[in-house]
Amino acid sequence: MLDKNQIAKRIARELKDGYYVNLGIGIPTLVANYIPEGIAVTLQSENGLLGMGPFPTEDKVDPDLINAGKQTITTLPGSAFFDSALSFGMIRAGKVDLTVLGAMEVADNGDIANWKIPGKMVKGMGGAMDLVASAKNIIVAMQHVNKAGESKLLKKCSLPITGLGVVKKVVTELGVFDVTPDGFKLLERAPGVTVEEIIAKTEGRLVVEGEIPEMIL
Amino acid sequence: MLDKNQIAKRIARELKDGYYVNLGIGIPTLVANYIPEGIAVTLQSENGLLGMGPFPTEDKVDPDLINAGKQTITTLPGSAFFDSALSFGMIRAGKVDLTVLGAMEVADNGDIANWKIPGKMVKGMGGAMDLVASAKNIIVAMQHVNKAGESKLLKKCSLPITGLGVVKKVVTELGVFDVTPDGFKLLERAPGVTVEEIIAKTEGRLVVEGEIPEMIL
Amino acid sequence: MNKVVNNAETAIQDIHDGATIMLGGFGLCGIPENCIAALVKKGTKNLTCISNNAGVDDFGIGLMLQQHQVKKMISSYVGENAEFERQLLSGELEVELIPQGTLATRCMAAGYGMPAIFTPAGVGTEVADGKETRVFNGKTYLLEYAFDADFAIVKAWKGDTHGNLIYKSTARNFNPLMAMGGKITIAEVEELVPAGELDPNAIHTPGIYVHRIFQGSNYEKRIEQKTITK
Amino acid sequence: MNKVVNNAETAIQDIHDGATIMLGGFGLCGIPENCIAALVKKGTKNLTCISNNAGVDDFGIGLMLQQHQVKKMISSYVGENAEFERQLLSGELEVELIPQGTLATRCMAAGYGMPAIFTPAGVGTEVADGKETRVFNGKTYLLEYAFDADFAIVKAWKGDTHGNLIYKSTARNFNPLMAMGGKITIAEVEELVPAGELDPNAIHTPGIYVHRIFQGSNYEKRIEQKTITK
Repeated sequence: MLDKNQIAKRIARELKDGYYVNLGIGIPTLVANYIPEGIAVTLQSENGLLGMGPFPTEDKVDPDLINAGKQTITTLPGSAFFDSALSFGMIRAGKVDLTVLGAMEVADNGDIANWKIPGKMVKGMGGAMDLVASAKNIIVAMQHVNKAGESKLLKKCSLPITGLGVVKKVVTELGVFDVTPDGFKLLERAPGVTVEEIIAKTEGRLVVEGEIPEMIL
Repeated sequence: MLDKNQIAKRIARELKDGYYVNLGIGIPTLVANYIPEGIAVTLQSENGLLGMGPFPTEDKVDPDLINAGKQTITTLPGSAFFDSALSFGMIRAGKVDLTVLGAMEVADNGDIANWKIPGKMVKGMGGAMDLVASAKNIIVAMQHVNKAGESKLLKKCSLPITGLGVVKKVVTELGVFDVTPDGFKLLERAPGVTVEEIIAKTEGRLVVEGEIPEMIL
Repeated sequence: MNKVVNNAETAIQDIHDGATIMLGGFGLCGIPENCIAALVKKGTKNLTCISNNAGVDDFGIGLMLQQHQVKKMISSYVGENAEFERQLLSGELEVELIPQGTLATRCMAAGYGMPAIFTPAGVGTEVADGKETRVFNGKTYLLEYAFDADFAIVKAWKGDTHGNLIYKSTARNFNPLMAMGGKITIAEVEELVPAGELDPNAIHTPGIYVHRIFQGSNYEKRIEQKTITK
Repeated sequence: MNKVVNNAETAIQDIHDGATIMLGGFGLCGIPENCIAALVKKGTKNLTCISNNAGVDDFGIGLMLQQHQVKKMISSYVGENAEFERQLLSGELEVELIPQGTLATRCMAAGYGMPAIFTPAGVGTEVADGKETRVFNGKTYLLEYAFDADFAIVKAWKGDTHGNLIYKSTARNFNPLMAMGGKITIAEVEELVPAGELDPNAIHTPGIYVHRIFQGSNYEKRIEQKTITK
């Protein structure tokens, strides 16, 4: 089983040199800590920055420089600022190569639910609906099951939808899955996790073909 | 009868303090020379400049600084550059207070034709169609009759249309006309011009009510 | 032409009860602090506020919520605000949630004189309920309308007496879009300079979009999540 | 990530016969002189060129017309070019004339991922022939589609190795819109600097839109109408 950092580390292996990447709040943010050697990736923050750097040191904190999670950050050489319309414009135009998001539920057809739980206070979708509807490559980072032990990889989302048929890949503490026309295709098992456990914890259609390799982190 | 400069001077009296103004090529350009004392007007050039200044002195000529007529120009304190989409965006959004254009024909319902003569080489509409469709206040500066002596203030344009029902006012060498639901309403005669001459030279519906004052330049 | 006003009170004096206003900022970053304070002082009521967020309990639009000045919020994300939640649950406050990119683009559309835009955001979700959809090149889009706001209130870093504005870093966010989108646009700036002092190449909002401008004071610039590298 | 190429020849080497390319510039102001020269040298044929103007006989896109490389021009104004006129009248060259603001906005729409936009320009004229119209708030608009260009070739003043661009004065014009609008965007700049040397607040085109960049040379910057104050 992977911890959150290992999920992030596994996702980081999907990065390619020159990628522009948008990382959501939560586990996705951790991906930035595991960018492989020799690969240059530019992080986009949808509030208006390309080239997001690490958190500032105490003396460099600037209230005018935050990320989409409202955290204080820094720029890097080659950064550029822009307004929110251009930010979502570049996302909509497919210029962002990869988007990593958290989710409450993913369906085996790529539907995603990650913004609203009926009965709970609704805070809003922020940029999630724009991102999922527009990004050309979306990887979801999430826990395989919820606190009640129920699968979050479903035949059909039970929560209000954020976007339809948009997720390309899912990485959980149990494994890596491509979203295919036949459902979730198991690509890799997390170290120590059996195919049987994954089958047991996946409610949506699951494709298991041949030997499933254990993930190398 | 007015000469070109007098037509421009008369139109300049329509300017109000704080106006943003787009001046077309030809007589409209001359309006800039007659901005009344005490009135500050900002000229917009649709290739991407607010605050167009006069032609440069020889040593200040800059090939990167031209107006929509491709003439070398200068900036003024408070000028701003922008791209062509924002330029037409501000025009479309009604932020430009007054547009002055030349025309080949104007109809008594405000239709304008100023971009194409069948049988002649067509150079294109440039920004004319955007300007006439978007501007909230359009004054046409033109000769009252063509070289053959035929009226250019018509019941219906004979040339291909640039925009429908958009002209608010026309200033010619003979007079000043508002475009009203009843046709061209004569507001002022040029010095020495009689109402009879204007009637004779206007093919479109003409409204002449009461005493028509002679223009004060 | 005189766009310069003395202070926030003068700038907002004709914002009337029931007005629809755009307010720039993302979270508490780049918000028009001075104008918000003046609106709280003036006590204008029944406002419809278009703003990406609704502030926090004791800062930003949260201050207006405390005074029950807001009838409706049009936002993309409204967390971090207990009073907001209370008013929403009690039915006192109406909220329309809009995807962030849609919110930004509907402001921009107003500034570009475009009556509506197409976006894929929200297709297949409850955001699409009752909205027109259209397929282009095999992809479905929603038709979303330009906002129609009586006023826009924005915060810039530098401005000049012609109303030209420059924003700083990510405090830009929604500000230039709202500056374009309002029928009357009010800009508060940290530094107001005479026309001619800003580089005409570096202007973010051309002055034609700005009707009133003043130099603000006492900016608190509160940070929501101070994250540091040790 | 390496966007920097040595010269125009390398930058344009995969522009193929029959390609659709956007070319920045207004008149001869801000045109990609180096890339045009390289295209002439390469002899690429049957090009569809989206450009506000078509150059003059011996400069700008006029040089490509001389070599019969252009199948179709999509422009708003094409005067000042005798060879252009000859090819048009002989039927060798196809021309689509588009209102200038529509041209600009269709480039921008591509860069913003908006499949189509609404504009009032051309309503009631021959430009509207065969186009869908729609009334919003009592005003009629045309539906105009985003351009779909294989390449965009733009000229900027300064650029950095990440592809960020800054334009100078009115040489900005269509360049940032086309930089956004091309599937592959090639930027030639007067001065190429290392990442970090440009002010991130002052970038006009964020590097994400730019795929290749090089420092051009020998800019002629021809003036079409030199007008001076004595």
